[in-house]
Amino acid sequence: MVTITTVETLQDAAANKGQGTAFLGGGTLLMRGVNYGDQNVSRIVRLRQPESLAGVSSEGERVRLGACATMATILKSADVAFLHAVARAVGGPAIRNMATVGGNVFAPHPYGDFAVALLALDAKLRMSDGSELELERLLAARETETRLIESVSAMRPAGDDFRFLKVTRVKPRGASVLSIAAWLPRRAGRISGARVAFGAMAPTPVRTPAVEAALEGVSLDQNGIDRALQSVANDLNPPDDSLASGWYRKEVAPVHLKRLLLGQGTR
Amino acid sequence: MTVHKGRGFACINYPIGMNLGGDPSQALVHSTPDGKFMVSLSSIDLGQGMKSVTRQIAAETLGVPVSDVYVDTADSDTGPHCMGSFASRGTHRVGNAVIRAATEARKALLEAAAEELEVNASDLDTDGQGNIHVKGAPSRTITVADTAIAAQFKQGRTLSGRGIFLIPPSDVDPDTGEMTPVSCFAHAALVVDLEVDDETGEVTVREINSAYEVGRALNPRLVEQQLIGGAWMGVSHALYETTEPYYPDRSHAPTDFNAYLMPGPGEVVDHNIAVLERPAEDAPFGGKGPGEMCANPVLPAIANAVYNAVGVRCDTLPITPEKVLRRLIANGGARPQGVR
Amino acid sequence: MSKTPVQFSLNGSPAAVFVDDAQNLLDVLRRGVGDLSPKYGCGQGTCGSCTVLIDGEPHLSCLTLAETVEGRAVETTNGLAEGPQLHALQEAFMENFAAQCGYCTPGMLMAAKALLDRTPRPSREEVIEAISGNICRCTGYEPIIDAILAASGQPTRRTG
Amino acid sequence: MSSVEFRKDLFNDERDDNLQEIGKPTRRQDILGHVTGRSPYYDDHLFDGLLHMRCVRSPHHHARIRSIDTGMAERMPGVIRVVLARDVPNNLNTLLSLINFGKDEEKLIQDTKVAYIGEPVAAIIAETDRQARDACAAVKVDYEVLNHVLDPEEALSSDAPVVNEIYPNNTFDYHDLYDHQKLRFGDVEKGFAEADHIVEGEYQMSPIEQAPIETCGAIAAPETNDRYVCYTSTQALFFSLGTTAKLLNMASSRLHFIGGTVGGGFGGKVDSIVEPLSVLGAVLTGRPVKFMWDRTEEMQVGAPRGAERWRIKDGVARDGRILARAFTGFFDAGAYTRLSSYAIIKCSAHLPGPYTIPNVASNVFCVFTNRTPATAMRGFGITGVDFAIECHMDKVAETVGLNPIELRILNAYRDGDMKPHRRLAKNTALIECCQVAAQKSGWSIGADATRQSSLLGGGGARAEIPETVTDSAGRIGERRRAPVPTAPGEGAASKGHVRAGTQGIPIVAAAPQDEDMVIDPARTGYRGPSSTPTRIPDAAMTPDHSLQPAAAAAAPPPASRPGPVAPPSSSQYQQAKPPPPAAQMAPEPPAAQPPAVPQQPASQPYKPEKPFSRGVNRPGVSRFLSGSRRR
Repeated sequence: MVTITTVETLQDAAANKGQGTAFLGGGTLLMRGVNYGDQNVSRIVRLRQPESLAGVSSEGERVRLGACATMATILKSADVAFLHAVARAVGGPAIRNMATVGGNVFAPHPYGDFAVALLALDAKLRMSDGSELELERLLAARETETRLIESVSAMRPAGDDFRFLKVTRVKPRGASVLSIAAWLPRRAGRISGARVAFGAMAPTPVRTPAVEAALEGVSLDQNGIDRALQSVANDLNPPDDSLASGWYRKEVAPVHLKRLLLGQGTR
Repeated sequence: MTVHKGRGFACINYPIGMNLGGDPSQALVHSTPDGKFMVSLSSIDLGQGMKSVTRQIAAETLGVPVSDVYVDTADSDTGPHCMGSFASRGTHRVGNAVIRAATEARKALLEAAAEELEVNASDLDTDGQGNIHVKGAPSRTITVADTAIAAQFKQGRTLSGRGIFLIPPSDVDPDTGEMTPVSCFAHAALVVDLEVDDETGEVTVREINSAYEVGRALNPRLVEQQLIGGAWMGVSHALYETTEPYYPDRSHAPTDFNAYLMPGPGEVVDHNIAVLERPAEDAPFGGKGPGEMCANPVLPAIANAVYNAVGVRCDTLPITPEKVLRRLIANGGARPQGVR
Repeated sequence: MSKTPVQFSLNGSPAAVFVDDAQNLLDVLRRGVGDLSPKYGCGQGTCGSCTVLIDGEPHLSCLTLAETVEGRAVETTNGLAEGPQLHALQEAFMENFAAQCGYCTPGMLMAAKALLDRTPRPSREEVIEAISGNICRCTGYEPIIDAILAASGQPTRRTG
Repeated sequence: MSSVEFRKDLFNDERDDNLQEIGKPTRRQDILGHVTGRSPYYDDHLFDGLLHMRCVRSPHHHARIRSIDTGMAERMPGVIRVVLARDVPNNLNTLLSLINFGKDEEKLIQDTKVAYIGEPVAAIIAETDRQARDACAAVKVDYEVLNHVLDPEEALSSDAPVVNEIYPNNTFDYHDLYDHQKLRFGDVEKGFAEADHIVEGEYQMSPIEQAPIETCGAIAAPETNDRYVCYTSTQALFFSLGTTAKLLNMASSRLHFIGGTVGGGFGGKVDSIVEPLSVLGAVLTGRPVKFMWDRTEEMQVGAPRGAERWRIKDGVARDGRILARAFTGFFDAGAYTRLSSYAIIKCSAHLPGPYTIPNVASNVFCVFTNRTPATAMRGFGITGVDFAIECHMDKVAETVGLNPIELRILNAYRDGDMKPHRRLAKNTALIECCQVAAQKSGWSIGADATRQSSLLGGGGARAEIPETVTDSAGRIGERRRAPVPTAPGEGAASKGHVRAGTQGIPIVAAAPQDEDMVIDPARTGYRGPSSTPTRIPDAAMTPDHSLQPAAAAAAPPPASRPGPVAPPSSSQYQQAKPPPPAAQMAPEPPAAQPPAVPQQPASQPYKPEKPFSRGVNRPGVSRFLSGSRRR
């Protein structure tokens, strides 16, 4: 049996967290579990006014997304146009009206494509206890995280410095075979400080340090990216699932990274 | 990235009706006092259009407009026995039972009209518009409604009919496999055009050109529904679907539609269909059931087209990008087999 | 088990119902209110047959905690027609043979209504995107796409 | 954008196209209900006090049940009743017992041994679905895990674990005699010996889910007249009613089943699991009980289209004629028979596909493995082997260097040809479909292939039943003692012969019981088979590859006995005139000839020695078909 606790603030919600308690974001994952009798959830804590944490705003070179902002919220905000392709890659329209930024960070494999983009954009999380936390650190230990996310701040990339692709079997929308987000700041045509993240290639979205290192100082052409493509396999050890085997994911990851970096698109 | 075009062909036939017979279906038809007809069945409409096609069959047989006929089905207290909706038996078995029931009801209808018009029933015909007239004398006429009223309230007749259709069970010889399976066959042939991405193994079906022989298209739009939707399912079976992606290993079994894959609305394949109609003697108005066979030729045609495109024989379904890619690597790359 | 009162607008009329803990909106609409038009297909948010509009936007009622619709406006297929006057989408689905078993149809209609309410003359791609969360196992989607385009007054294979 | 054209020009002399209602694009009777959301599917019937049923399911492929502890579950909130195997009055069934095919072997609820992941071991009835789920999670089952087998060919090995104790050899028993279904026509070994090429291939289809958007389910409730009503998603109302009556040991007259408006089926709603369980729930609680599969159950517990593995061996002449074809097939039935045994019978009759091949043999096995039982799906028994056959045809075409479409036309069956199950082909149209598909796609075929017709060139020698080599390999249980090859003819201790022309009595439809039910033939729109070939008017043509001699020679050598049907001569086939434009083709008068009915050979009609109903526990008509149970 599941009980519902409705609270006014995120801090109240965090205070209510504990064994068997889950926080209701968009509900797309939690309610599914509830419907199917998930015995790990006996209490749902929800905010009476989740809209209060759904803001999208600019903060200098960064943008701030409320944890309860939905994918649809993102799509309505011109401030974050660079994230529109990412938000549109999540679910169908109904899911996008429900799924939240905060929930996506906790979405299990193979979901969580929005978090892949956030990871590439150097996202920092403001937590319910007021602390700041790098997304990368939370992802590394999200199974045991008890705090809630209040908002996410991510870099606003310049020009076409940000690239995202999601490979699905089903078109136009499906779960990820893999997704790739790349933030490729350039100086005089050379990449400097690239961040490249993959989704559905590990239990959580992950960065690929070897790829990032191999992209340092190169130009975005076939020769320039060659070493990065060869590095993909070193960074990733993807799992098998019903969509694709780890072997396949590993085999095509460089192909899709190449297409992303060279702007060749997906099929 | 190189995208290779491929073209493949396959043709099939499909047996109509439950193999080996022994699968009866019954129908009852009766009129309301105002000359409308109810068809009572226990057959199931699971989307294939059972209610609609039996309605047209009943109207045609009775000689009345389809708008004057309704089909009530699948209440075991009122609908007589039917084996069920499977094995492409619905149109064939149930359709034949409805013809028999409606024929008996028509005979009662014409006899009642004959009494009103003071002629022999054999001299009467229906116009399909709700009227009965003397053959060759269209002015000597009575409406079906007036006939029904007269039958009910003046003559004391029912305008009703019973029908059953059964192919008795056949044996199978254990040593030779001799048997009398089914009664007629539907046919199909099709050409698939597709593209294979030789870096990812992804297959994209671009076009299907097909010929389906369905006996008779009892309702051309229902046939079209089946053929378009069925070919979609064929593409889905060929490239996507399985409950066990690593068969015979049971791991990673999908439990939802995110993991159990089927083509989405963004993958609609242009499908140009020619419908051929070679009526079968024992089928209702010659119509064979098109519902089951329509997916079958798509699977091998896609496999054959993939081979044509990149020289990879994928003899294991579904033809996933992974299987194509593994074989491409084993072959040392794509080996296009030539333009067809 | 406690019961929570929830009031919302259903197809323009006020609805009030007591919901069980953690009951989803689909179950409340069907069993609590008696609006049977949204369908259960998965309870996972992966099929779209339970799609309803909440404040004009498509939502999956099976994944919506019922008490979160307090004070909001819910629309279902049951409210599409105005009296005997069918919605243009309903007419177009009939005309285009866009249903076979009919089970996904209410969800498809609501996804399509959300689109046409915002975008009266959508492109084919926009139609595809709008129904991308709804699964149809019978039709192969093309008749549904055609019907939605037809409902928006645009030519389809048959009309154009 | 798709398109549909109706080729009314083809076979037009066999049809009357001026019917009143048939052939009209009438709207569906159910469409208004569909678009208004008012079509009454089974779950759209509301009941006060509805209870919900859920199952406790095996987490193991194969395990012995040591004990089931339901104590905690029974005390949980909302739980009304725990249902165990002992609550099922007649807890052993096989789906096809309704047509007396196969042995009872599957329990509705298991209590001794589970044989697949998801097999039910208990059911909980509670006030809400969630309460039932919570109680299911609280049932403790002590399992002794057993070795399992998942590959059908491994399951045939002598040391494989026994999946299904009623069939201890892991194979369905065919006719109380063999562990597979045989088909024998001619002598494939002879055909292989005469062939210029041997083409072999192996094909595999994995399990496929029917995936109707409405999951399987039923709601049962007591009626006031001591009966039970059951609203159901079944594809087969009386199948489900009869199965329920049998499992619950209840007169079928006490059951009132209502359905008929179903949210997709595709074969997945025949198995009649939810109906007996929901009715049992209503019997045990006296209240309305719903048992609805969730999507996970639909996908992993609901029976799929089973996996099939096929091996095909063809002997091919260098001109492309297929002289012999042998099949070895394995249907992965999963843990219980459901409909797999029957799919194999249907499939065997379908072989070798729509082609006339003088020597055909097949062995098809219904194998039990520790996976979800398989059942029917759209294309039942045919989809898998058609994939194999048509992939194989392309390999043959490549081997002999023929256009794949021409190869099909060359080998296509035609009116009057004898099929390997020993019945004549009629009303065929494969060739015309090939021609039209080629034409629509712009794939050129030779002039000779364009000239062929399903109406011509069949029969004659092609109507003959050849002398046939048989064997008795693969008797039931043989494989448990020592390995036996699975391919037809291999490993046979002795070969037998069935002489040429041997044929039993074809079964025809039962005559209408009353002449009033016989429709006036003039009103059926059927004009009978034409003697004039239909023509594809403007088929793409390329230089002639000269199929003629090949096709004519494809006929098996004439037997000493004349064929049963007077067919068009083969010279007619070779000398077919160029196609006249269809529009100018004068319609033939309705053919007066009766449909081709094979005459019996002069000798005694052949009766199969071992009838189909052998291997059945209760021979005769099923007691459940009659509507009331006879004791």
